[in-house]
Amino acid sequence: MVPLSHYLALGAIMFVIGAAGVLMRRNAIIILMSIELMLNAVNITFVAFARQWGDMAGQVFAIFVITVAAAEAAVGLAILISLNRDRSILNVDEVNLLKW
Amino acid sequence: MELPFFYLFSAGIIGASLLMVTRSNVIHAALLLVLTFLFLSGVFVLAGAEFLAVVQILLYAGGIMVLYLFSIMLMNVDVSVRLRQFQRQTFFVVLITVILAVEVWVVLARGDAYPGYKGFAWAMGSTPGNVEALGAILYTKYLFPFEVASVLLLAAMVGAIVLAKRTIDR
Amino acid sequence: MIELAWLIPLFPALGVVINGFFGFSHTKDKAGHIAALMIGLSFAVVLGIAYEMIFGKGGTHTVHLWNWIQAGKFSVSVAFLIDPLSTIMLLVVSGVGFLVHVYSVGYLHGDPGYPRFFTYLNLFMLSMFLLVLGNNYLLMFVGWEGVGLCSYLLIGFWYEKKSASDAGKKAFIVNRIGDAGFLLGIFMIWVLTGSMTYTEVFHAAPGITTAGATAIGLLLFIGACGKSAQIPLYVWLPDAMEGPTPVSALIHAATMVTAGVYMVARTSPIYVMGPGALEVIAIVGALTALFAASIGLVQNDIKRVLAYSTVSQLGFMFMALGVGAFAVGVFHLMTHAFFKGLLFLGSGSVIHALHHAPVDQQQDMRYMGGLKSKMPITYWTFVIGAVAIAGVPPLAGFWSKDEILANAFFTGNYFVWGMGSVAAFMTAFYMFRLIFMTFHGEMRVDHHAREHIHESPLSMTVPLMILAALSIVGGIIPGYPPEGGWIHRFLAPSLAKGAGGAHAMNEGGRLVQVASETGGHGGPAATILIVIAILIAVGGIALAWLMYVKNTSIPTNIAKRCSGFHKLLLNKYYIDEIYQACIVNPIYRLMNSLWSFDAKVVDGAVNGSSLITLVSSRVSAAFDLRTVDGAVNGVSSLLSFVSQLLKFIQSGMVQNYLFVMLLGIFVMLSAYLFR
Amino acid sequence: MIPELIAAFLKIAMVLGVISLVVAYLTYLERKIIGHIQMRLGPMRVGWHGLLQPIADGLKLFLKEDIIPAKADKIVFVIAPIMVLAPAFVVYSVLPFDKNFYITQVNVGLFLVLAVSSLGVFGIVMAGWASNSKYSLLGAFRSAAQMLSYEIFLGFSLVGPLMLAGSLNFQNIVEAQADVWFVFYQPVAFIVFFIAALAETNRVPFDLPEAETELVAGFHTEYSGMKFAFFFLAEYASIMAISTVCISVFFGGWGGIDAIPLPGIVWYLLKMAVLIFVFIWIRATLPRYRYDQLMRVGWKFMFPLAILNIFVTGLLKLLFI
Repeated sequence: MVPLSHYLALGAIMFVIGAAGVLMRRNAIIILMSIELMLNAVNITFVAFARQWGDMAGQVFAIFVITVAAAEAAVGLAILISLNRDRSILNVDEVNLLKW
Repeated sequence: MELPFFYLFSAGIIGASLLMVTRSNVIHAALLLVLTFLFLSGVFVLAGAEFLAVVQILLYAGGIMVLYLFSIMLMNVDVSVRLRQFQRQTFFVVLITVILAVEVWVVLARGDAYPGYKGFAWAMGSTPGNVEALGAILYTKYLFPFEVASVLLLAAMVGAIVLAKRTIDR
Repeated sequence: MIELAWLIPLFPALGVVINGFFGFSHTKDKAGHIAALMIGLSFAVVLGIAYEMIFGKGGTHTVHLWNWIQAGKFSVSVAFLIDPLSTIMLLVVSGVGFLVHVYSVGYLHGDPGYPRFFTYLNLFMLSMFLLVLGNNYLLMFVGWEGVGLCSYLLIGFWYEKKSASDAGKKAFIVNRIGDAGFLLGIFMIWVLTGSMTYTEVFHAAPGITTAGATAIGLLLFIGACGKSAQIPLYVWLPDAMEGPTPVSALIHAATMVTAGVYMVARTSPIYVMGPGALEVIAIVGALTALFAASIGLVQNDIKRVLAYSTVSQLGFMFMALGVGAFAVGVFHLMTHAFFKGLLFLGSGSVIHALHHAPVDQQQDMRYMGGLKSKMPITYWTFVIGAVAIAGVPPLAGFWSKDEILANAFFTGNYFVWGMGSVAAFMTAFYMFRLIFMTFHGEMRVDHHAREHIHESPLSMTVPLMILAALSIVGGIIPGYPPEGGWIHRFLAPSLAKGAGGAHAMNEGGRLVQVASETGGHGGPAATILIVIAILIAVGGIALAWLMYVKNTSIPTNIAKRCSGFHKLLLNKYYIDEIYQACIVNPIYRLMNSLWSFDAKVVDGAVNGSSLITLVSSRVSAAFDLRTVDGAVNGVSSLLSFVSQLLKFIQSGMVQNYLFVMLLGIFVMLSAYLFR
Repeated sequence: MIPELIAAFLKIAMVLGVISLVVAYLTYLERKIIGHIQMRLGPMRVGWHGLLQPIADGLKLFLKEDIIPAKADKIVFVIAPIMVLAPAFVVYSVLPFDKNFYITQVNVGLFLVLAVSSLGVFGIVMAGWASNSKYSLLGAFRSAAQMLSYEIFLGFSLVGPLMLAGSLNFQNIVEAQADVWFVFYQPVAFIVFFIAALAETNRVPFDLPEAETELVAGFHTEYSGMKFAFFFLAEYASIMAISTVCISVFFGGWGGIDAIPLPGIVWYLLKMAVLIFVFIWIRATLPRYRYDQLMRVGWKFMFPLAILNIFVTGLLKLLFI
């Protein structure tokens, strides 16, 4: 029997790794992937709580999270592709058209 | 039997995701993320969410990550491998995140994050016929969010196509 | 019929969709007819509902459509409230709206933006219906913002004219201030009563403390000030005359600007709990009435006179609300909608006739005169409107205005009564000044345009005549006898007993209460008041006749004699200039300084830090004689360090910002751990 | 605990061994059948009628020099064949061969098969990219696009039979067909499934990713020796896997005709043999699609058809059951 705290700890660690990835990387694609990591970390807690309370709602919301992640990935990658095509940039700190 | 597997999967997740966020080659990072997701679906199985575990593989690994790989291969990533990979704030980020992780661990260890904790409602293997239960609740109580999600996906699809399409000169 | 209330906003919505999407491609010249038809249908539904409400069961009905927002305890639904107050408002809005639509078909014929105009107009009607019908404050706010938007769009309808688009922006920005107040008021209502729905709020209203009710009242009144053009937020309304004249008639005279009055009347159960707010409203209303009327005395632009007159009349309405006579305020709102709509449409008719004159002379009364014979229908209906607004019995204005003044007097607000009476006198004067300058005397119209002057087409004159008829009978039928008329009985269920609640502490309050219970003032004081009111009206008219018909040299003499005061009035007390100097320019300067600060920080703290270091090194040079070098260097390096930190604050990099967010989480979690 | 584990491992080993062997002989079978269809004899030299040919081939591949291109991404290059082979074999863990002959039973068995087989595309994309060669990359792209698209129809076509069976578990699905095979209830679904299966396994007429005339050999152009053998094995393993799914979902799995008392596994193998023969037959007969045709057929014809099938099935189920 895996205690709930293990799941939560796993989720937290994964989330923190994802957050660190978002904050420290320059490469936009890796940032996007780190966001996926964070979303999945949340899914772990959803599923764990679903099991603890015997409520399917957690799993339903995990599915919604996956849906949103799919949408996010599609749009995010499309933006990156057009960015890469027009300005051959992939590093987020070089994208500063709106600065100043 | 459950615990060793959980540790195995957790170690896989943490190791792979740590590697993922530090790779300079984006393709490697993406493949490591796939690995993370595979381990994650193992965790889902342990948590009694079989359907979700399969969805994780089918949609995330088989769908979203392929999209990532595709996009990466369409982009010109060779240059960026040789560039500086990390933000200047990386040191502080790592510091803070490590402290955060420790703090989260402390909170969890104190046990006050889940006051009503009394063990699992579902024992391993006794999960009520996952697919049926999920379907029953998804298409009744959560029908409206479900429909909204479909609209969201449509919007994302249109947006992605418009964004990624080369402008056509008329 | 009442359960069909949802049809009322549906028709304009349909019109918006049709004209909005197919206006320029399909409907084109038919756009006006479609829009007018839609409002006509709405009007028909309203008539049906009103019939049931007036002759049938009456009472309060809620038409629940769907749940709109549901979050925890907070729940708002889209539901329509039909009660006497909203019935009156509906009648006014849809009735005048319908007439204005018909009028616009003729007035805007041939304008390149014809379908756009009717799209906006229908959208406005939709928003206005929502505002009036909504059964909760949030829905009212939706309508409120909707009419604000439409007002902005319609004022700037001829957007290629810079003055028009500027006026639109001005109206929008000034209204933002009021809307912020309104929104805060709504928040306070939610906090204090735990609901947004009128019935629940008013049910909980007696439990609100006086301070709370006063705060709510004042905040809501700020909103009302913005929309209903009261001091100090009235400045947008005169400029709003840049829009097409039907818009002025519909939005800036009859409906939208009265939304504030409606809102205060609607909220009357809360206002009676906070009499302080009512005092403020009464004073502001009276000040506005007097102030705007005095500006109206010398304006030469025909529409601007009417605009200031509107501001002044709105002041009267707030005066009524402020002294606790809510029903009277709503009554004046109704009669005012009739005669002010009539006057605006009449002026539109005049402008329409003069559209061959040079642009800057079309609306200027100094270049009019003698139009009486050329456009008889316009003239006579205009005179009816003017007499009505001046307050000559038995026309509409008299009944409501007299009740306002009487209420002010009998509640002991003699000061308010005095200002109101002076304002009433001025009103009579400037209205007839307008008539004499426009229709009488010798014709001063540009020679070229003279032969083009003609009576307006039927679609414009018919609404004029209908409104004229309403201006004649619209007061006496619901308002006779004074203080005991039908409208008081009809509105009573919707409104709190003002005089009984708010002014119970005033000695005069008892009087009014007694008076209204016996069905009229009856006493000699009331009769004297009526006589005074009539004298004021006739006196104003007579003075205008004296000055602008009998001896036309008087005005110039007076202007010369009191040139300072005249100039002050002509320039509207320089309020716009004062606002410009005291509010707009400082904000510009603040923005500029913020911008330059921004630019410096962002441009890399290299410049900034070097500058600071430079300054600090100069300072340190002065200090150097007395202090050691080390301290000096310390100061400068500290400063450069601070500026380095400042630089990081605005890097434009999302990741930095996110990192700060993470720090926030870190701090919160730490606080939680080590609490 | 321990004996169970050992038993499980034995089972797994057995299934894997048998499948590897069968897969090896599948290549032999293919060459033989195509040979005969084209009026040739096929392999004849090694053993009687060339029966030992696969063994010889295998030995050759094992002993051949293993080349890794200098410009290749070595790690990914090495992992890619494993990534292709692993899903192809993992799938067998839930496939049923007889009433009591399977490795494990999972509630979401069918779904799992789809999910895991969708992972195969990674291996292909990895192989194509890691080879650092134009042909490989193009082949990988084609393959990935094709597999992603046809995976969708594959999944959708299975929804109809699933609605009839009311379960994702293979055992239940097979038992639901005890009386009538679903292929009779769901002919449209079967056709869509079969076409999608051909595309999914990169078989003729959908073998564009490996189109020799255009791309040399597609994603595995740069591979040789053992790694090449892995791709080869994976291809045939997935053919067998998809045939098993097809048999389980449309042809009643191990169930047969009651009049002929044969063990379930024999029925299963018989059906398998027929299906494999059809696969090879098609390869010998049909020409190759063009890329745009492939996509058009998929999205504009098969996809609506599959959805229509689901709709009609649901409607009929609602009306008659």
